[in-house]
Amino acid sequence: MNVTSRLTALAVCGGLLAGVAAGSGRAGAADQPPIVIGTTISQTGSYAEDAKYALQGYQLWVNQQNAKGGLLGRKIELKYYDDASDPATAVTQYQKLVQQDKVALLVGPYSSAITAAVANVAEQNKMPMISPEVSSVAPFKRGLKWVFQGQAQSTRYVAGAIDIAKQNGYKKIAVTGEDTAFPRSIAQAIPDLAKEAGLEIVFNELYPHNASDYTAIAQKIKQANPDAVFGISYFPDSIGLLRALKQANVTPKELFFAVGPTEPNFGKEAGKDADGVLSTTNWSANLKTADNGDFTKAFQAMFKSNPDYHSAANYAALQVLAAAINKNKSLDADKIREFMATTKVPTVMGTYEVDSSGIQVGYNSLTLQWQGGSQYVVWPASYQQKKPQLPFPAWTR
Amino acid sequence: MRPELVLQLTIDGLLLGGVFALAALGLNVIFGVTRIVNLAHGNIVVLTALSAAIAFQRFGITPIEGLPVAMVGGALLGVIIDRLILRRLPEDAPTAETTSLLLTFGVSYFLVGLSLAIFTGDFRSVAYLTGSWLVGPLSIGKSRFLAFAVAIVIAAMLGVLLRSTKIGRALRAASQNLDGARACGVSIDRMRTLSFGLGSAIAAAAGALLSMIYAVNPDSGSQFTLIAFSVVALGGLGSYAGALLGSAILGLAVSFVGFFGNTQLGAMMPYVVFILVLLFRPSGLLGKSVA
Amino acid sequence: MSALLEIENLSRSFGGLRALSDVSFTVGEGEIVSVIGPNGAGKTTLFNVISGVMPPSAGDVRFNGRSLVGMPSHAIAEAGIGRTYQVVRPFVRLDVLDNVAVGALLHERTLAQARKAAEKVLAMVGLAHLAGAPASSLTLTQRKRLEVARALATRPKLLLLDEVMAGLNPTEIDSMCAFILGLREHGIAAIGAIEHLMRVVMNVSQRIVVLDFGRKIAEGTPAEIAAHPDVIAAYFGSELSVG
Amino acid sequence: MIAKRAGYAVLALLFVVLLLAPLSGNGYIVSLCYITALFVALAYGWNLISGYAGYLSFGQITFFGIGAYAVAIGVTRFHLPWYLCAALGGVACAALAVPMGWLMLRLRGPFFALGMLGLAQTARILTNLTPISGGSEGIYLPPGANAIAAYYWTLAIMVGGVVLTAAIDRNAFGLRLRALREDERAAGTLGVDTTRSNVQAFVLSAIFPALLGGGYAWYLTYVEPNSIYSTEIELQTVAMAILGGMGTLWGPLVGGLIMSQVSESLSTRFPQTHLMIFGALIVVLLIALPRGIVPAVAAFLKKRGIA
Repeated sequence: MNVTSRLTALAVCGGLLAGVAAGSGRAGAADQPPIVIGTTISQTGSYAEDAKYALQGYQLWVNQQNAKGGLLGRKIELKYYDDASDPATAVTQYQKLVQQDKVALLVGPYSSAITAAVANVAEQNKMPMISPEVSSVAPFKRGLKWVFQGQAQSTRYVAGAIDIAKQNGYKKIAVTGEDTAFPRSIAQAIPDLAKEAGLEIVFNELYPHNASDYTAIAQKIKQANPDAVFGISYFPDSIGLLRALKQANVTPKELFFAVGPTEPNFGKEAGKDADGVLSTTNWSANLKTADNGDFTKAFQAMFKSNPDYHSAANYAALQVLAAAINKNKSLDADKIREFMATTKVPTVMGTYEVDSSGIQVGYNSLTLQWQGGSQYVVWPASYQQKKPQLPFPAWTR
Repeated sequence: MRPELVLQLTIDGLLLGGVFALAALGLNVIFGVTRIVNLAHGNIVVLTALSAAIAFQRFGITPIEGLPVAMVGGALLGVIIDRLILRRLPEDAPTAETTSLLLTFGVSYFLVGLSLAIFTGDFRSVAYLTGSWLVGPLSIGKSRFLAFAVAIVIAAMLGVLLRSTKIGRALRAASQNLDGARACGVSIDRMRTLSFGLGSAIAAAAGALLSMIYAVNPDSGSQFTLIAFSVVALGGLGSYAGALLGSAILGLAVSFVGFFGNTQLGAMMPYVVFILVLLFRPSGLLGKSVA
Repeated sequence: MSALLEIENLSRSFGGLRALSDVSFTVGEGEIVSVIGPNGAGKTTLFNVISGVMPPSAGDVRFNGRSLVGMPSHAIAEAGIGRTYQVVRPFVRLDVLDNVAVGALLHERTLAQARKAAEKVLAMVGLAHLAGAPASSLTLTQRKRLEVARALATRPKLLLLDEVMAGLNPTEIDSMCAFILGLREHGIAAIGAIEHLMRVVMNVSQRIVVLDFGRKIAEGTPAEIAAHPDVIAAYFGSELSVG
Repeated sequence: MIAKRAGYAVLALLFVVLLLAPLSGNGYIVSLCYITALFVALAYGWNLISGYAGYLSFGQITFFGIGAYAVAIGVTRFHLPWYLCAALGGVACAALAVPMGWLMLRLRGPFFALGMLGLAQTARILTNLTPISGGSEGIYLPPGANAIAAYYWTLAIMVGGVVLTAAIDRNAFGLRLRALREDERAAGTLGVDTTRSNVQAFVLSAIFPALLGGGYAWYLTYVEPNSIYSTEIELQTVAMAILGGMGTLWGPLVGGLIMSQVSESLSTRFPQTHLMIFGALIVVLLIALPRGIVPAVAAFLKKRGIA
């Protein structure tokens, strides 16, 4: 390995020089240069898991649109860097996209934290940017003019789980989740929503990012003896929490994990225990939204896997961007901004619509349930694929 | 406070301690002999856990069936790290400690990158032995119990190996007094490589078993390194009974503080205990004082 | 008037092992005292305790009437006790001048002044020509001298010399002896720990303390020690036969 | 002599370029220069405790975090100018570093290194639990053209790092530190107050990340515990200082300049494999030049009789 790593290092140095040389000679081949759209994606670091689906959404749309002849008669190119889940890196890379790569348009990165940091780049350069991966509304409350939310608000993620609890007469709810920006923004919305629905919160405590263990939380929940457990968790802690609850033999009637189980992988990693788990998505293949059927089929064909709501939201962001460009027949930033701020656009996610702060009001959340190894929409009733199966089965199924 | 709750928390804490011990025993072997803090230790744990997850999902091989293969693989990796990388370190006394720490830091980066290239950033785990045995009001996690038992078996086997075999005595000599051991004809080079192989094999065993308890991705490695080092510092260098005791204390601290206080404070315990122990009993609970 | 250094019932044990056991003696101003005894007799432990590298288990060390027990080693150096180590370890990444300047900083405010003072000390020990050399390039003899120079730079009233003669050839030993005798002219007292080399001990010291297994078995002038039956039995016997 | 003069000429040129960079009006150049200056300055701070005093620390990010939160909280809750908050953060960290250093410096070698790492994790969790920090939600600062101000702040601290290190290279305090690094016991016997000197170095080395963290908060306009108490920033800083040459005046500058460019190029050109390459690069360089680039170049020049 040592010799190879020496060689690799040499190769890298050579590669860098070659890259610099090559970069200068590339432009000007076609009479119509492509429209370049810039973004960063967390291919490494703590956001890497979900960010992958987000990138695929962008890639699919660019592919499809190019097959149809691009935009304004020009091909489209997606230029993206790995921000390593680090906001400062993302800021530098967005600056690079704008200043060095001279991209025509920007779209948002993955995660609220990184969007919060790069929003400033879009603002300063007066470039409109739909950010499909920011569900917290906090970044928009400081007066952003050029950035728009392309994801359903986080407060809507729990509406279904609460409604299901209410319908089934489950009174006592335990809330837990990861103490980071996005889960916390959801968790904070629960007490008010629960009160409205006449439910009682019997336990409410968040665990830290990178928690080493969930046993203590599971025991506490067991002692609180809730009817429903709401875990506002990402993928790894959903698995960790699920196992801890099983091992502590906590037996709620309703088990809801906000976003972790939405990922297709959840069934593989959790095995049979996945059955009965509720989760949230902001998109489903059977939504009757614009081009939704085509989107799902094309996605499966291109990536040999099913899209999740990240893919859909990122795809939708580009749908809105395309609508803005086609309407104005130009890449003029002010016109595109104006369009994004004021126009309702049908997308795969639903109807894109933002309020005066740029906060998304058009998209909604759906509640899913794992049943027999697959996920189905169980709420709201209008999109229901299967009826929710409750109560949550005993662990010794 | 109900007695069965205290008992349950104690069981949880001890089983969690077993998990910590698994991560720590291998590090103890390496640190004991080489005085190198192997920052790549946790990455070996994670690399194996990810492999175990793939083996289970693709081929239905359970981590327990795969344990011997994992350990051989881990041993190989450890030997490679020592022979190809750490061995190259010039014996430059004032900076050797720093440089070796930094080298393992580079190796750790490399292994994260390698794992990402092989396994992507996905979190993986093995859905096997996920339930628990219910004994009256108490529940005992199956996979945790297994990890706990294996940790004790490994610690016991290490004890026997170190006390009753020729190689073991040489290893112990090397860990206690390098110059003395060299004078007695023990090949320090060989002992170093052996300790890396052995320690990494144990790390691999830990990874295979932990895959049934946690979902991990390539970035999870540093957590295991830090926890392992806390345990080693707490229990005392080179003391295997100390490592078990240290992990039990840490496990109990996380379990009880997490329950009666706050889970975030519970998660802080490994770091806090680590610093406090080093300040007030620098040689660890069962360690011999280091001059 | 009390002595410069008073050692009173000093003990130090490691685990169960008593390295130093109930040792008492005094050193007067400008006096040169040798502590002799075989390897492991407790000489280095005695120095470590006096210089604050480790605390005693029991007993007291007083310097100018003030107890040193519990003081950190830099405060003891400040009080006026310098020491050398048996295993010489110069600061290898510093040059010779700076090695000595570290000690001189105790009494000089700036680095320039400390370096100037260090140059004088280097001249005293005969290393002036090597001032700019890296300490790692010195020979053993030169390192021994450097070790003494570093300690002298702290301007001690009492110097603890741990085996400064070990490893030197007869000419070098003679010049080191002359050097130590010269310390008296500067009003510096010294305790030398010496394992062998009875000729040196007899010539240089005004008094001799004999340690064996951590205990003081004799104390007196060179003549008294040479005639002491216990010392002859425990120490000189073997020394004489070795030659 | 020629090499030395050439070196100073390059330095002067570099400084002028860095000083004038924002005039380009190119945000990318400002960002790149900011990140570079940030890491170089962090490396200078780290070099004091780890390079000069010899205590390898993996936890300086603790002070970085406190500095960042000083600005975030001061600006949003008390409406103070950010640079004042950043300065106050520096003062607070200096005061905090005295008892903390006194305690932590009793640890040795890898124990100190990992103890500091644990301290940073503890600080992260405590920040999460403290209401005024906004917890995990973080704090949003007013957006705007913050980058240039943050950049000049950082550049000034970086220059301060060079000047301070140069002074330490030439003064009594520096000699004491170097003696301590070589052999703490011998230095003590020679009258060096080991605890005091080490704590002084620890305090100085805490002020740098504290001040820089303040600028970072202003630059990013958003602070949140996980991205502020970043292990990644810490480890990159360490790698840079070591590769440049620990305990040398120019090591942090050279290491920081080279590594921040290499790291940036790698991540944009090899998104899939850059971590692997970065790791391999560290290993190879450490084996080839264990003392770092600056001492190796100095030795090479000396051998050729150029300097």
